[in-house]
Amino acid sequence: MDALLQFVFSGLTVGAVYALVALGFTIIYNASDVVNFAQGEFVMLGGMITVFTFEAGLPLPLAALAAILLTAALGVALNKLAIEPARGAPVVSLIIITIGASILIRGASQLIFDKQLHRFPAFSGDDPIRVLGATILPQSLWVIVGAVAVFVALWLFFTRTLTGRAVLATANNRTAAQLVGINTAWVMTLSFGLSAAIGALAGVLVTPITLVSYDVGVALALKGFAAAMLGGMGNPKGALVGGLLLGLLEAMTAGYLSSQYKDAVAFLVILGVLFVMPQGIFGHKSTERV
Amino acid sequence: MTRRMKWIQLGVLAALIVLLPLLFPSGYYYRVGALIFVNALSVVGLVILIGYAGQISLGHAGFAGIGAYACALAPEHLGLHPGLAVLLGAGISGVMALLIGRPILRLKGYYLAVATLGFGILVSMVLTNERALTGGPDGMVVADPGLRDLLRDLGLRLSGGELWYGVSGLVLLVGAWIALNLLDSPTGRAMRALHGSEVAAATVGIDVAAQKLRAFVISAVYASVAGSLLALQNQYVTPDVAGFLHSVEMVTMAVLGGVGSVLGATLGAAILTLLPQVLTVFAEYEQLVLGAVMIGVMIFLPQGLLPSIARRLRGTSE
Amino acid sequence: MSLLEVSGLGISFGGLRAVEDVSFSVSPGEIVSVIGPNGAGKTTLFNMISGIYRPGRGSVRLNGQDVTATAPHLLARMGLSRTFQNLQIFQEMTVLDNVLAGYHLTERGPVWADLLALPSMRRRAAEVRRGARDLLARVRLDKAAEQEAGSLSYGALKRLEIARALALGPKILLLDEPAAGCNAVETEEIDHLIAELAASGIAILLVEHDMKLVMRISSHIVVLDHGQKIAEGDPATVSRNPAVIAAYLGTDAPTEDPAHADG
Amino acid sequence: MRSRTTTALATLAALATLTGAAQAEIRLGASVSATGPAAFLGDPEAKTIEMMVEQINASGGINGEEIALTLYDDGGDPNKARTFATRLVEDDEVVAIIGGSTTGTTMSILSVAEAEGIPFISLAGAISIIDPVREYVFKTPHTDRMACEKIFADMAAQDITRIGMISGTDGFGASMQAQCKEVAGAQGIEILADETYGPQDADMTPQLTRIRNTEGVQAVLNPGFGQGPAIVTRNVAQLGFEIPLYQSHGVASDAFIELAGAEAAEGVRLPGTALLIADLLAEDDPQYQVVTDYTAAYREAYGTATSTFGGYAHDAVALIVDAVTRAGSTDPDDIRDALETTEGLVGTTGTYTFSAEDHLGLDLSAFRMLEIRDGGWSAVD
Repeated sequence: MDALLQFVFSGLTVGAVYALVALGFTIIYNASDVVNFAQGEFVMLGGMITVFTFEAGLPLPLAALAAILLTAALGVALNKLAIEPARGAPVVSLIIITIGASILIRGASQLIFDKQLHRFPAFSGDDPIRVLGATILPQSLWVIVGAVAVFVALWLFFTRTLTGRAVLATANNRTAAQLVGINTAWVMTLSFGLSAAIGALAGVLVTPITLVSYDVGVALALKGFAAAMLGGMGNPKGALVGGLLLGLLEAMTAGYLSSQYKDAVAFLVILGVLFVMPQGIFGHKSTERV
Repeated sequence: MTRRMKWIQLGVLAALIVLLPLLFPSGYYYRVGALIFVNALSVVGLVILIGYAGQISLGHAGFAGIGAYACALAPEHLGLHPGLAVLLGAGISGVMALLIGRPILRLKGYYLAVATLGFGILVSMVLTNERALTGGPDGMVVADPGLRDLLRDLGLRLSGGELWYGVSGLVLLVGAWIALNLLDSPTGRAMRALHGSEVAAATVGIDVAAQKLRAFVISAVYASVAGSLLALQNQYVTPDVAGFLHSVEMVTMAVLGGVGSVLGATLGAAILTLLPQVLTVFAEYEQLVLGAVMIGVMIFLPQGLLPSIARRLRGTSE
Repeated sequence: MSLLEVSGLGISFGGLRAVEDVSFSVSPGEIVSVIGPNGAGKTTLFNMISGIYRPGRGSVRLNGQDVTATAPHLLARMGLSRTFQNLQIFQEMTVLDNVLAGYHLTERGPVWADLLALPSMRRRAAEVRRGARDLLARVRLDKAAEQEAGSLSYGALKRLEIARALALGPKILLLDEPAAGCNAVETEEIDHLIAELAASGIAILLVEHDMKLVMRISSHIVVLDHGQKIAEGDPATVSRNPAVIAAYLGTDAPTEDPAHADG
Repeated sequence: MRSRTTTALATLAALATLTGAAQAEIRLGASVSATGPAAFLGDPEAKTIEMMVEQINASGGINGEEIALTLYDDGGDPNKARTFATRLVEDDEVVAIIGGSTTGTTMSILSVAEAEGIPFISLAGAISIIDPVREYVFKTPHTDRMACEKIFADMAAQDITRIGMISGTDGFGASMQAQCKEVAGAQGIEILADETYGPQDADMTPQLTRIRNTEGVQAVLNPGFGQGPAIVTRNVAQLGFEIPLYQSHGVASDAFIELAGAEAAEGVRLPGTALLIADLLAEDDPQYQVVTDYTAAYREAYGTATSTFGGYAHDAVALIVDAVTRAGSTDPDDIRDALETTEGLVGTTGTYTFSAEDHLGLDLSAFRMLEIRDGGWSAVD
């Protein structure tokens, strides 16, 4: 029993990381129909910038804030320099552009920072919390709470604020949104900034657990992408559920079946879900107008 | 796309393959040339899938992995000649593509991307984890197919580099010929039609699912043969050949050069293969440059290098 | 005996009944028009008949055979062809290739013949190429044959779609607003073309907003409003039907006669 | 199209002459994984090779001739490694090659070196590189098998006979996992649990929970490198294991203690080289001089501590310098012959004595059992 609980804790921790990445995917996808494969690099940057500003003497909260703001600015720049000029390009081109951006950011980080692994101290120490024979680190709680908080904030943003609804309207129909006076360029800028900030926040939260180096972004982007697709791309609820589900699935497979094939099981389940629900769990069906 | 255009393209390709060695200062250039041809071969396969039929795959390296490991495993365990192992690998890849393609190809856009990605990762995971069979991440040795000895007995003395330059070039030519045949054929038209509009394609009697599947299977065979050729000339194979990064590299080559064009695909393969060789002095900047090139080409030459250039040369008459 | 028989056809989208209990039939050589205000469900009806939407209720019979919810490419084999209100052109192919794609069922063969460019494939391709050029001449696009389809004008694309639909050699042709966006001369050409096709024995099912065209060429008219059939009959009968007049007046700018309400 | 390709080739050719332009006498080639997933290994290796060549040239070269180094970064990709090996041999015309940070890249370089008759010193761990012996191939790192043997010997000394293993699925971890399983029986060690994790995994508590719940496990062994072992170490602490944790030589660097956290890493044992405990070595230790010189020079040049892997590259360069000096020739075959007769060369990893039957030339004594105490290294034996 305590083993099951331990697996759940592990799954939730890892799943929350995936969910944070997936939420970042969701925002940009909603605003622009672009799946941003550089999302993992935002997470990496959040961790790396915090590490280096922290080591330069900034207090941790300030270092984290600096990392989030800088990454958000980079997100905006990415949109202005690479996404907006390619408006209307086919999916393949957009995939290549964002993968190119991810390679570019990685290459630059490797030069600006270094190729070593880094971490900074956990926010609330490393003493594990015991629950019914299982243990969880305080930092894991930070990550889980962070993921849920970001989800709630996004949900409120999309449903309760005018700007949020403008983003959703843009997602539904760009031309119509423009016609009713929504500044879709501003919506795009906002989305990239927000998404990068969320990615950086994820990086700040998870670095004490997973460590960070210039090349951690790819794996995170892949898992986050998979989680977002599992839940249904474009839906914050899908991102949260998809992320947690993926994390739990991996932990349960590692715990009960085989740690060797835990990633395989995760991808098999994703394939299975997509066969039954081609739009993911919470994705909505779109009918082609002819 | 007339038949004349087909022969012009093939002629250009053949001339390049035959004449370039005249400029080679050392044997190393044969190796680079052979790599370009092998990469171009798998990219030509993607031209059929992405360029003709408009379907994306982020997992085609999985098929390259199947082809590569077929050449490593079949001679050892089945006693098959490495040359025949290429065919076996192609067959397995084709059947595999047929089986997974049917459900996967119902998906569209990013959903198709993630499903193919999953397939590729599954293949590389099996190759990495089944250590007893595949040697795990360290990889395994591939037997020499004995082609060099055979040619020597026939009186043709070639270095390893020259031999594989020739073989890869020849296979690429055949691959390009087939892809160009397809372009101007009923099947090719059906693929391009469904790329343009699936609904309209269906209403003129095109079995959209079946045509997508054809494109998927054909491109899988291309990737598989390319993987086999790579394994045979490297005489060594690791799971990297099936990795996600290799899949991305293949798609990038295709899109960079011009995803609808066979010659463009070859150009894309050449650029991406040459890039790390040209940048060795600035190896630290390689990723930076690669990323910038990918973004730049997609923004400024959205059709890919070759078609965009061709269009510019023809002028704005259209 | 009628070629196409639609009975009790209906479909709902998210609880909204888009089309409800529509029945009619089309015989060879006959031109049947479906008219009605915008949003009446005409295109939805077409999409159900041509297998793009799965009908919620009712049945479609083609040549006496039940083809309800049959995939479009199978319907094509049975001789059903169509055009689209929002153009569905293969933009990046040449004009000729667009029509050749329409010949898919005639020119297709074993895949290896295509891959290896076997003589059998080249023979098949050469045969349909002649037919395709004839068809293009018929819609006056023969000079544009080698152009990329995306570069054509709207009216030309409309004609190209008809040519592509004809390449199939259909027994029944569904035309969704073929004259929309065409000028008077082009409309007249389409008018002649449709009449010609019908005369050659093809059954025509037409959705069109140009009421003059509809009244002139239709042998039978079905009127839809809010997804329901509100009237049916020959042009003269329908144009006098009070329900039809009300439907048009209720939605559109006041027109004295539905026959002049185009658009 | 043709002119473009020609331009590209001309650029290539120009660059090739540029790199070889020094016209020095001893052309040394290297291909290591300075970037990519194995950068952890290749980065200190590349830095070490560059630093040493500079040092040697500054002090007058070998037999009065300067070394011209051509160093390529294969990014851990075996395919690229083979291309660079071909380039080194055919285009740069080097007389010896150092490199192959991973087993995969080593195997790719190896077949080129063998075919062309160029001596090659590998920096990778697998035993298959030198067993069976290949004419032109040598290596400096201990084999993974030796690491396993060292660890198991230490376990046996503490009456530990039943263990759980958790290995990374990267090349390093998987290779060592396999080697350890092979030799365990012979040393009286029983592996009761055998778990793995992916190189980028964030949490290994499920696997460790399985090990903890396996009846009779007396110790945990974690072959791997990169962030995995640091996370495993922290997870072990989190789960409150009361049995000892052994790591591999893959994490033998100061950075590991920092990443795992001194508290969690306390008491972790691993086989390492003299390099890690340079300041603890007695002055009469045979390795004292070479180890302190190298660590000091590296720190001065790059401002960071080196690692065991940098030490492998150091020894490889030292071996070649020694061989060329003794051979008095820059002919690849002469260098090879001289390499094979290396005797008692003291490196950072151990003392090398090659022979026609042994192209590794280290014995188990080259490994020292280290334990992390109070956030630093200390020698157990």
